[in-house]
Amino acid sequence: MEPAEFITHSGGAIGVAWLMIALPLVGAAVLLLGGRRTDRFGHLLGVVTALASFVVAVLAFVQLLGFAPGERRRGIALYDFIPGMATKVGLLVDPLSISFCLLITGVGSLIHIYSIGYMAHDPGRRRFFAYLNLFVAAMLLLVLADNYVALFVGWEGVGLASYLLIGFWQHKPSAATAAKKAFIVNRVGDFGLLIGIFTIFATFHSLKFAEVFPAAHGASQGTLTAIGLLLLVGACGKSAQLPLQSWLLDAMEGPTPVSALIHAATMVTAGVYLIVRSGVIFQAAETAQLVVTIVGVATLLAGAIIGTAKDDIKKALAGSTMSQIGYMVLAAGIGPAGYAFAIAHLITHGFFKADLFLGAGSVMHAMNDEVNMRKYGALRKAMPVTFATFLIGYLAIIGFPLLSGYFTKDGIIETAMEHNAILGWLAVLGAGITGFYMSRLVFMTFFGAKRWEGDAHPHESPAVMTWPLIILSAGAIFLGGFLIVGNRFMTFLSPAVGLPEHLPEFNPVSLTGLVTLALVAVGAVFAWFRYGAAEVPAVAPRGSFLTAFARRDLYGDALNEALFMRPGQWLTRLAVFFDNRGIDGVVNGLAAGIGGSSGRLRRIQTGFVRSYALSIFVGAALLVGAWFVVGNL
Amino acid sequence: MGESITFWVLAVVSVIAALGLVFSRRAVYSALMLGVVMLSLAVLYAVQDAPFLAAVQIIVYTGAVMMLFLFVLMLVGVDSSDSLVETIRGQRFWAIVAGLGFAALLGLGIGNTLIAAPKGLAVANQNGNVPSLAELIFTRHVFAFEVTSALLITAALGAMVLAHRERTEPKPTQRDLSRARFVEFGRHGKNPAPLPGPGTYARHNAIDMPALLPDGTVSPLSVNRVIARHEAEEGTLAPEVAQILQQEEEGK
Amino acid sequence: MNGTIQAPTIEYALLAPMLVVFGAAIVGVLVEAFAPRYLRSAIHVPLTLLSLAGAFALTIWQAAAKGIPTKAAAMGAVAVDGPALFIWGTILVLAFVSVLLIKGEDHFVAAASAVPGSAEEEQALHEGAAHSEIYPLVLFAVGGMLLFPAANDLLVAFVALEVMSLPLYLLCGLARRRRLLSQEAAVKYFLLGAFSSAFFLYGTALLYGYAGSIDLAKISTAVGSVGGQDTLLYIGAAMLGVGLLFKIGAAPFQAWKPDVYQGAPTPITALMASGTLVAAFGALVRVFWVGLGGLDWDWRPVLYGVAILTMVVGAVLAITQTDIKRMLAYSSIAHGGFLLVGVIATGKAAAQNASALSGILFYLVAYGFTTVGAFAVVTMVRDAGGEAWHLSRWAGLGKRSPLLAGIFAFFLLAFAGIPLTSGFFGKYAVFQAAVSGGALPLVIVGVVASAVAAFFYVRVIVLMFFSDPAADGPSIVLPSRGTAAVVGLAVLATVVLGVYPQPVLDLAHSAAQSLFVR
Amino acid sequence: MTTHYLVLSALLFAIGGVGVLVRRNAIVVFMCVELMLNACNLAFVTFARQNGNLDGQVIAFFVMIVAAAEVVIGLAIIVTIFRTRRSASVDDASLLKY
Amino acid sequence: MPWLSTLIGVSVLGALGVTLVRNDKLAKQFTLAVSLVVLALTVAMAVQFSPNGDKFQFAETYNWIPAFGVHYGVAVDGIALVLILLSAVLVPIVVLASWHDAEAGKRSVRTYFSLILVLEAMMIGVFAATDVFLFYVFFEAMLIPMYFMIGSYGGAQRSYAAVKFLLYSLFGGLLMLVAVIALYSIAGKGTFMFSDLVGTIQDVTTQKWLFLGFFIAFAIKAPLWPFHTWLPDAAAQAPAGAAVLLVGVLDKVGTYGMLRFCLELFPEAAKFFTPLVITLSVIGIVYGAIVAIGQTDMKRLIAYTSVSHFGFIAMGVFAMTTNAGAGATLYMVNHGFSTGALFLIAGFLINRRGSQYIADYGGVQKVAPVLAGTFLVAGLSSLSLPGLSTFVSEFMVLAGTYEKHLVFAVIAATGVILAAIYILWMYQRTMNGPTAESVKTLPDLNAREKWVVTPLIALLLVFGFYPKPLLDVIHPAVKDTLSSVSVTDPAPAVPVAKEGQ
Repeated sequence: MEPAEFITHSGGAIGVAWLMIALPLVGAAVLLLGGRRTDRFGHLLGVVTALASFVVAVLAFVQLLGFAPGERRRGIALYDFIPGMATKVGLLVDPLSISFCLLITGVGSLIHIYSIGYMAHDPGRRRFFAYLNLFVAAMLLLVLADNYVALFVGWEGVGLASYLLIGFWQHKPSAATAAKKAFIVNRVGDFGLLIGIFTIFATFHSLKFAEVFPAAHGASQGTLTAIGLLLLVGACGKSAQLPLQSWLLDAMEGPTPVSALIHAATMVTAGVYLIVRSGVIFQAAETAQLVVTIVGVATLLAGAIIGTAKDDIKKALAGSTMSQIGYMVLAAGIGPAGYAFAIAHLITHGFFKADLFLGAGSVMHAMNDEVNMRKYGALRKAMPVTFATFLIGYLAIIGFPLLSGYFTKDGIIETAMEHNAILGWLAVLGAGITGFYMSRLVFMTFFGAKRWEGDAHPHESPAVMTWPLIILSAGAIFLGGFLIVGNRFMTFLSPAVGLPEHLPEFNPVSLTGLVTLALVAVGAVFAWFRYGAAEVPAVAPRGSFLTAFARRDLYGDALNEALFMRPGQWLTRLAVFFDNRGIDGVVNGLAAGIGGSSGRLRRIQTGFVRSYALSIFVGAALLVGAWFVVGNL
Repeated sequence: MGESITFWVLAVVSVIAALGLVFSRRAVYSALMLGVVMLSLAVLYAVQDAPFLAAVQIIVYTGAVMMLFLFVLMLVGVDSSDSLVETIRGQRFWAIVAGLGFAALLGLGIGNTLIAAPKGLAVANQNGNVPSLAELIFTRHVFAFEVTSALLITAALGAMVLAHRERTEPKPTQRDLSRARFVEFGRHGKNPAPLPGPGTYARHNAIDMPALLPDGTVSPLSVNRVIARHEAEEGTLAPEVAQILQQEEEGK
Repeated sequence: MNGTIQAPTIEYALLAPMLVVFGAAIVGVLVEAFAPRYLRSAIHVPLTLLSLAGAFALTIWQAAAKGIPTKAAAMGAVAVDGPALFIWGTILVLAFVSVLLIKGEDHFVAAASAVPGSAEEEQALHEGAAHSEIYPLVLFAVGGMLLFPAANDLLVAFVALEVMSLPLYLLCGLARRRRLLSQEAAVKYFLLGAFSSAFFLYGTALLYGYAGSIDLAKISTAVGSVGGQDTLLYIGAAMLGVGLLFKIGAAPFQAWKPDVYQGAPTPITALMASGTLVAAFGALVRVFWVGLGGLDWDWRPVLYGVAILTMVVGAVLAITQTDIKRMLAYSSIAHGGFLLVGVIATGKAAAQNASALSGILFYLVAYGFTTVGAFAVVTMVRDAGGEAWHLSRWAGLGKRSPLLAGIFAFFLLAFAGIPLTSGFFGKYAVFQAAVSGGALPLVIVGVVASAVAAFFYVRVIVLMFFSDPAADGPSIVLPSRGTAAVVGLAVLATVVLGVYPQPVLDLAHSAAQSLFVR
Repeated sequence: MTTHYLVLSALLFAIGGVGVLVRRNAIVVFMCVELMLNACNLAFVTFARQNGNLDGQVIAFFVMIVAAAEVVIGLAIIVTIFRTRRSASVDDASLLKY
Repeated sequence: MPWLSTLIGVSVLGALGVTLVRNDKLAKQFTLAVSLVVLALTVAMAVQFSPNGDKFQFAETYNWIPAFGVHYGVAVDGIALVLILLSAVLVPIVVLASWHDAEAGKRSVRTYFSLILVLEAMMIGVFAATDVFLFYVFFEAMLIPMYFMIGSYGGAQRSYAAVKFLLYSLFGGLLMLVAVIALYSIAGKGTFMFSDLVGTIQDVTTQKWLFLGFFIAFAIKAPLWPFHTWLPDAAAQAPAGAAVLLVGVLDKVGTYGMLRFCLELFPEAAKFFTPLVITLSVIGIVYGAIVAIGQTDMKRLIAYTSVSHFGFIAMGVFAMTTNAGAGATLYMVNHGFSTGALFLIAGFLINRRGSQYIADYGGVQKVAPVLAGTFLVAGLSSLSLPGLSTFVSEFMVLAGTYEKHLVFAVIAATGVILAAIYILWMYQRTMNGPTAESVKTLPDLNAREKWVVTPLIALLLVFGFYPKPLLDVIHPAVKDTLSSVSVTDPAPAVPVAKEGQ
């Protein structure tokens, strides 16, 4: 089934959908411009605007549900942004975007609330909330935009917010560097996206979804493939897919709520959104789709492998995020059959990964911002609520039956298996590794012996931090089942992305599912023996070649350094040298040459009158001679 | 035919004289050589139906201008002879190259020109050379002629400016001068009498001989320094004079 | 034919401006002879200024009221035509201005006959003696300048050349300070001037031989008709060219210019750089256009080369100069090159010739005023020993005396041809004529030379404004009224010609429209 | 014959020119210039006969006058500088350069 | 009402007035007042401009020098109008920003502010000129006040930089002069009025030569690679305010000239040289960015970023599509604001610490958060972050170029990545990290400085989200220009059903 028509809309909550964006934006503006005067209530304002936005989203959702499924693509026009290129830009409220809106504003609000506690002692808390609000606004613009330009504005806007938040503790050089790196790597992706947008514009002379998608089939295969691949580059950058993954691990320099909100639940999933949103184009370009799935699988494995070797709790979780988004991308590459699973996994992942990150934050909060898991251990008693919620998140992510991840991830694996067996089995393998590294993480943190250092007095976090954990873990438990069983979500989403030819049926005892569960169990058990039951050394053992490989992020940074940074630095030095000595050298050399020739030539003017007479005499002879020559020509 | 002979003789003479002008060490010789050229040219003018110019050439040029040259030469120092060693690098070489080239260019150019037989001045001179010239000068060229006066006035004025010094105090009389001489004698013991004349003998009657004092020695005061220097250069200086000059030199 | 001579007709009214100047010069000489010393200056200055002003008035009157004559005057010896009248007017104003400068300060030697550094000189200085002969000499020179560009035959041209030059030779040697340099300048100028006039004369001789006449018009007719004697014509024209190009200081005959400009008393330099240049260009254009007009296919390539060489030599050599007057001299050489570009811009059409000629005329006016102004400023920047010639002494002048430095900078910008100064329109007029005359490559060379030339003008501005002043920098003399008037007038001319050149362009146009009488 | 006269005149002119270049005594240099002027005069006189009009002779006459005036000025200048420097060598007057 | 003459006249009279004021402080206030009056008048004029009316509006034409066919002719189309607006906006800001700049070296304060106003008059004149000769006059004369501003009030190497700037530009200008003259004589119309000259040169070879004459001058002015090396020196040595006017407005004359004169007067040549120009532009974009990355001096770095940005503008001009042309024009305006902000804030920073070297800073954000924040916003505008107006123009230029010159646009787009590197790396080295000892006591922006920065950032933001007012004015003018070059935008490969049709 094809996606539904776009319908121009006004009125109701959808009519004021722009408020979703505007509210947090105003919040950010007030907080940034207001300066220290807003310090006192800044965090509250941040939370209120996020919540307000959530309320609008819910109302819009309800209103949307009120329409018949075929009429659920509601566009609202705003204004002429760039006359000639992006005329009459507006917002598009459809099942896909509203799902994102709910996730962003919902999880976002929770994380806002959590941050009140987490950042309580930070002098820059107001600024933090401003940035968070800015992020929420940009992210909402990204998903609500009804055209590629506005999408790109949001796209880069979230990049900016991410930059600001990763570098929030800018006095730490590592944070500043990580922020810059994130931005630049994202820019590489954006470069691809930008070219993709240009190709779309050059092909269709329009950038509006409503105009481009219906006409997409008219374009040549080559063009569509090119567009698809270029959009994929953009998606890779934002969603930390291979080969543009390297920034995500460094991005953990930011405060933990940021990691939860941006680098786990929402922003990094923008790539998935882009692919799903542009599904019409991808479906018309099989090559592009194939590449998408390959990238997804490669990343899900890579992320998982990285996750196995990290001792930094946040980096381990970041690896896991990479991996999970790899699943989503894989699903998004499959087509309508995978879209619903991709988005559903995206949503559930938003919950449980946020839960895990915030839990990790809670742990760090308790451990004086220690992130090395080798210095944790036996925290389950010290922080019971955190432990419990973390455990739920853990079970959800490894796909423990009946928890959210179980439904969504298995859906992806099944679909992949149906689509292409190799991809499917690789996805299964990824699930097994997930079982291992997540178990490792939980065991190292909450089980085993205390390996705390110095004056660590772990304690449970305040309610303002634990309540969001509880709510998120609730989502982690129930959401998956709710969405997947009976293809509820797939049907809901269909007006936006279409339906596959035959609807999948949920089969709790499929072969794939069983194998997956078995592998996960093996991984978890193996982890128990290595990290739960056994003594965890305080310093990481050297480990095998594989461990080193994983620890060093699969040599991603080394590769970047060797391929881009070093040659880049060299090129820069060369260019500067060339500019100073080459181009400027020619100019200055010319000037010096004229000056020098002047210095030499003036010696002709010897001061001897006889020399002057000679020059006149010779000149006269030359003049006569020249006249002869010319005259006789 | 007569013209040819005159021409060839005078051409050779004038070219040699011109070369002499350029290459003689002494300025006076150069001046005399220039005189020779001018006189030769005067004759050539006469040969070419320009008797008036020939006369003017002799009177004005050779008579006045050359005299002026000689006069200034005397003023500047007739004894000074140019060293012909060239000090500017390449000057002489290029001068001669350019000179030869120039001469060749002009000579070839003019020599190759097809020149018809001269029209001659018989018609133009039918009223006589001088009246015809006068007519031209006072009609067609009268303005130039008048303007030339400005030139002459300028010349006179210029000479005045550069050479004439207006006296601003009364001219000293004989009396003042002799008074001054004796005051000088009183103060510094400077001889108030005139210097002794040169020695005049039967064998020598020239100013280049020094006077002898009663004891037969040479009087240093009577030695003409300029001449002595010349003779020293030529090696004809009398030994006793040389000795005295030597002593004087050391005495300083 | 019995020895009676028809009295020549001389159009006194037409020649009046020149006659007034010569007359005043002779009166000046008489004053010199008969007036008591203390009165001389008091008589000379007004006499000189009045005569120049009167001559100017007569010129204007001639041009405005009586119309431009179409026939040569004084039995065909002098051509008082449109260009000549325009040039006369220009020279007279410039000379007037220069005289103001001459009288302004004590630029001249107290006693020329005294050996520098001798007791006599001391005494003369002490008594405040001064050579008032300067004024008649200047008038004679100006008379020559008037006659030179109006000369309708080569004899008059030669005589005028000498009338113009001889007083200048003398005046060059009369600087009050640095008398060695001044005398050296005189001797160099004189020897080279005499040398070059020999070339001029020889050229005249050959042209006379070729055409049988020295009338420019007759030479012009002969160029078309006489056959078989082209060599005479070529050599003659070339040698004549040597004499003329020497006077305007075109390369390779430029060598005298820097030395003479540097050594001469600054007001005389100003007169030479403005008046003489104008006169020499007038004569050059007349000789080449009227006399050798039919030969333009031959002389144009030659002058092409000369113009290029002149522009390049002038611009390049100026870069490393450290003496302000010497630098201005080289700049004057370069400007001579730019003007030559205009000379080359002739064409077959009269309109083209007129536009080229008007361009040259305008340029001459513009450059003349600016250069007089610049030299006037040079006279005002003084050290203990006289004018502060060395450029390093000019450092920081902008702070010490912003007004003066600003004015000088303005003149320099005008030399460089920056828009909204007179120099720009001058250059533009000439280049425009050249481009429409088909001399585009020359204009490109000119443009490059201008850029190089801009460098040394700009360098002086850098020195004056951007460098810190020397600790014992030169003092700025409070200008006399004359000097102040000169500077003021020059600024005014440079501004007005730069912002609203139309009236002067109109004048130049109408002067050029009639072209030369033949 | 005309050609002969002209060649002679050219020769004298060139010799005068070379003289100006190689001699250092200012007076001699000046004499060489005079030689050049004389060469010109010869050409004028020759051309006058060639062309059958007296203009050439008139010019030659003027040249003599001009030359006389020039000599006065020139020698005055030379004498002045000689008195200052005690040297008539033109090479000594080379302070102004470059 | 003769709007344009009034603008020029007010500026000139203001400049004269400033020199007459005896008190420095009063002189500054007077200058500010004059520049604000000019701004108000400009805005009043802009409001009356009708985007779809005549091409040139507010036209005034008087004979100036009939002998040369020169007129005093001024008028504006959309392109000129927005650039005049840019100048009028920047001048008061620069005046305010330079409040104490001239005092640092103990040089004449009044002269400095007078020069600014003179410059303003000429900037307005150069954009408004409809007579090619008048344009040239302003084009060259403009150099002089800037020369003095750099040379008298600049940094340690000021005289070198000033001379280099002047000679470079003068040289280009003189080449242009030759072309101007040749244009006049070849056209043979006896007039320099732009409208009369358009279309007169038919011969393609002639067009090419004349094009080169104009183009090199503009390329030096803009500055386009490889004629750019004067800019880093000039901009680094100039006082910040002068640098803003130099890079923000003066250099725009180059790209403006390309758009107005190179394209319309010599359409065939422009088409012929398009590949060359675009190649140079693209090289400039990438090269400028790479060299910027390697700079150690903040102002030089900003100057090199401008080299890169001017590459974008020139590319947009020569891409010859409506979007690229309009984008390039908008870019000129935006770049003025963006680089203006960068230079001014960098200037504030440099004034505080007394060093231009990046290495001398670190961790400024801690002590001067407002300064750092505004610096970041300015920097982000330089890297064309969406939401800031520079994005719109860069997007339009790239998209417009892509339509016709795919490969060039793609290479040029790498500038987007490089921009992120140079800006963020500079920001990191100066503002982030541990606070350097030497900057610990730096004060944050004061009220005056905030007044300088606020309007710039506000404009960047407003036009970042709502560039329509500018584009509405620019579009018809660019379309007109392109139609006189007789090029049309390529048609889309796949036509789409436009909404509402």
